[in-house]
Amino acid sequence: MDKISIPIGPQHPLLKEPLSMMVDISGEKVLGGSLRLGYVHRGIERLAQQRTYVQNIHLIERICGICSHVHTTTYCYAVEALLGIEIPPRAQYIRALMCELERIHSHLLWLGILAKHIGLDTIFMHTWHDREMVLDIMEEVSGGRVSHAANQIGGVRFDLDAEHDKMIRKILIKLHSQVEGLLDVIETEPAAMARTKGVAPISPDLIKAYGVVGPVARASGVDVDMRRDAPLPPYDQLEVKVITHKDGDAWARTFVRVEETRVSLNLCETIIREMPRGDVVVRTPRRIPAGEVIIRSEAPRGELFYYLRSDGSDKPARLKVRTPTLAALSLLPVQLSEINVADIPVVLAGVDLCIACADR
Amino acid sequence: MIRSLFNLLVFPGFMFLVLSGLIFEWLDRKFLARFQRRVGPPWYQPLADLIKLFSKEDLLPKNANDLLATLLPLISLSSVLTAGLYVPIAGYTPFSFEGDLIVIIFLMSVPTLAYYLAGIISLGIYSILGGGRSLLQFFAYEIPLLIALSGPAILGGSWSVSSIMESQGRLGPFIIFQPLGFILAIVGLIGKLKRDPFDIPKATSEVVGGSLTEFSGAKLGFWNLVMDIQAVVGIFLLIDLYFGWTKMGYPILSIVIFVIECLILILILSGTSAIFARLRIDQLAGLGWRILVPLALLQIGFVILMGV
Amino acid sequence: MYKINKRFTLLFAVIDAMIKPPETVKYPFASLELPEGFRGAIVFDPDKCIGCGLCVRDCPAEALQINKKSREEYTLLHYPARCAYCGQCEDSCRHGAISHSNKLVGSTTNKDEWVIVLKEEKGEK
Amino acid sequence: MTPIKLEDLCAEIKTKAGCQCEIYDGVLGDQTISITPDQLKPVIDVIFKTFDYYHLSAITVQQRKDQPDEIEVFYNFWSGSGFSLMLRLPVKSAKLPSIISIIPGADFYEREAAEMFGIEFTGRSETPPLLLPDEWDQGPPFIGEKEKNG
Repeated sequence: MDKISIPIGPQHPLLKEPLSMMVDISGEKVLGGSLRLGYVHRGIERLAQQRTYVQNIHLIERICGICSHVHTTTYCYAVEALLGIEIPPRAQYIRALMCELERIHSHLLWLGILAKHIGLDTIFMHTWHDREMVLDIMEEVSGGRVSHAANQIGGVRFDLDAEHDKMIRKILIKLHSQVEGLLDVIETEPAAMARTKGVAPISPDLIKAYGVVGPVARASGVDVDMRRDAPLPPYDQLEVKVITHKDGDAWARTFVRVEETRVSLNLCETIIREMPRGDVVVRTPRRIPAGEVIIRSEAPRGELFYYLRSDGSDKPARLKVRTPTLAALSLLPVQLSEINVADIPVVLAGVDLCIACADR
Repeated sequence: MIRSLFNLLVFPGFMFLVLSGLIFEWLDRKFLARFQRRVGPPWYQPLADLIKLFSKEDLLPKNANDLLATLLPLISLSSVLTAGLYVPIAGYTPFSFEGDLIVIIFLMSVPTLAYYLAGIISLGIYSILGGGRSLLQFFAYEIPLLIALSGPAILGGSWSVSSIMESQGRLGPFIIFQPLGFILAIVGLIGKLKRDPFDIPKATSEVVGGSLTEFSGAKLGFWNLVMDIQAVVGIFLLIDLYFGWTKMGYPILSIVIFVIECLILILILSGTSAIFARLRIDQLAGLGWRILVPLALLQIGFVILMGV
Repeated sequence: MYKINKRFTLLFAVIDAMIKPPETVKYPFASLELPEGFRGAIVFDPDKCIGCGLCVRDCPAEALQINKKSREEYTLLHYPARCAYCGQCEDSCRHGAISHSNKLVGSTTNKDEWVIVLKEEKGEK
Repeated sequence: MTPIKLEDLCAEIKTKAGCQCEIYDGVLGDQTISITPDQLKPVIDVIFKTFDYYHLSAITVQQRKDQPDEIEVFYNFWSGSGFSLMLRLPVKSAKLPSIISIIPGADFYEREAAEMFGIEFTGRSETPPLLLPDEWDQGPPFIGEKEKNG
């Protein structure tokens, strides 16, 4: 068979967001692929320099539709580090709770999409139904299903009363049994195993060379998790269990993400239990003193890197955001070079692409 | 003359088959939805889809052969309808002759070939890939299906479906003698209908729409109709070959039992599509040759021994 | 999800889904009830507003606009289409003049509904 | 992986790469060493050999308002704790050696820095734009107006 190149173009059932890929195949074997980003590039770093710190929270939140809260949390911690203030512990715990809830619904969303790509629509419907429960908590608590606008500089914008606590605990218990079920399906479902076991394995030194972070790295045995290595305030008091797997194939990535959902569920329960009393926000000035800061946090897809410099005015002088998907994307063309056509969806889903994050 | 015209156009013919095709699609989507905790579409949804498709604009790629593109769905529709004529429905068979089982099987395979040709002539990358895959898959499920279907023929001693049904009246339903053959026939039917474990030719995530990516409007409407009627005819065939004893007693009871059997089979079909993930083409070929064919041969050997 | 045997979890999940009523609703006919904490359409109380413009300055989407002729004479305009419903104006306003209801904002085609005049202050001459 | 101490990193670089570097402590939450552009490759070779696990988090580039004719480039690394290399380049002719041969993962970051700040990375076969459209012709968006046409 001669060499054909399939365009997995900006519009394709495989891609939820526009990313242009040219994959050249011969017969069923994939030879390689090239990548083109920039379809959702909004120049957020440039925009951030023309808006005040307060307005930037809502701009930063729109970098990514799925992990918006972790962006605003990292940004607010960066600004608070420049201000040299410490937010009240209750606000730290509420931020951590929202981060963990966001990790759960991001992983559930990803699992549904992977199941849909290998033909298991039932699992897609069931996981997205469970995800609705998490989104209901967030909508009830913060007022927005996806863009929660939960953070402000100096703390959080809402407080959890007893009735919220009860509702969250009830849903978490129900979620626990669902996640158990999902894990069993992935470990035992013969067809799902057949489609993901041993597909596109990544070796640990390939991970290190390409600087891949997050569940993809942990699935190949590289033990890095910013919640434990560079813990932001509440995580130093919380014990985070890092899940790693050694053979790094599509199934290992699935295993790591589902186990992480369970760890996040336990974390949510401990956070709710140990939530300290006290107010949720500290008043902060509008002008931020001059200085530079680097903050790293653990987004659902890996290490999120923020560099913020202020020149004393109420607008940031420079804001650099490096999202985890950008690191994982450089490995994609390499991954594509030794699989066959039917595995492209599994590999693409394995990277858990968030193109809006990568393009900024 | 009028009676055979009535048979041709209304009862086991065009109207009845189209109607039962639509009902099948609705039931299938409803069961699948209920498996996935969804409400599912209203009863008129398949009809609405059909009408919408027929009113839509009918586009084709520039240098695609328009005549062939229109003929292919019509040829497969007519072949599936004629297959439907010969399949006894609740024991009532207006046209039946020695060897109509072979005619039905042949007419049921014509759409698969037409599907491949549709992929080739629409010249799109995805449709050529989809067409190629449908041929690859064709051999994996067709041979076990043929061997499984010939089981009841051997046991019944004839190639005419109605006489097989009569012999089942004497000996009892054939499913008792060859349950394995029934399972293989179900798997073969799923493969023929390109349903979930075997929907590699039209896997949206890999080849977008398969051969039908470039089709739209009335042609696509015909293709969907072909898929539905093929399913209905397949189900009727399996019921007649394996649960054939409905030919006895008063007609009302046999019709009710026939409908129940249909429901059970539809439930099985949508159940398997809810539970199984799509296989890769090499895994499917492996499954076909390493597991399905030996099993079918084993079943046939057993049937021949028992028949003699 | 039943978990009798690890191997057939998906089969039991499907049976379990069959028994329980479906979770989805027939949306256009069944109503969608929003939690009361939901940030929806803007609710404005003209008496509390003193025209300080804090909300206009902090709005990330420039959905609020104030034309100030003098200390007492100003008009406050709101563009529902631009608004991102983030609730920043509610926080920045020190007099609680502006807040969010939990009603969804419908889309509109006639032009004069694109701009809502929240407050027209002529000032006593 | 134990967080590295800045002093012994500097010592390593001095002995192995033979170039001196002074510590720049402006950045909170990160240890920064400022080096000159031509020392970049040898220093990264040293880093590559001394640490078992590290990864290049990002290449942060900025143009300070108070020094408009200079571009500041940070190579931010992570190995148990954060540390970065800082370089200063003239705006007009910003040239940097490319490090894809050592760290293939830096390819996307270099392409982004090249298209956003106009830095030219030597030693690369081609530097296609990463985020900006192919027909973008108004020059690097982050560089101030007067530098671009001045």
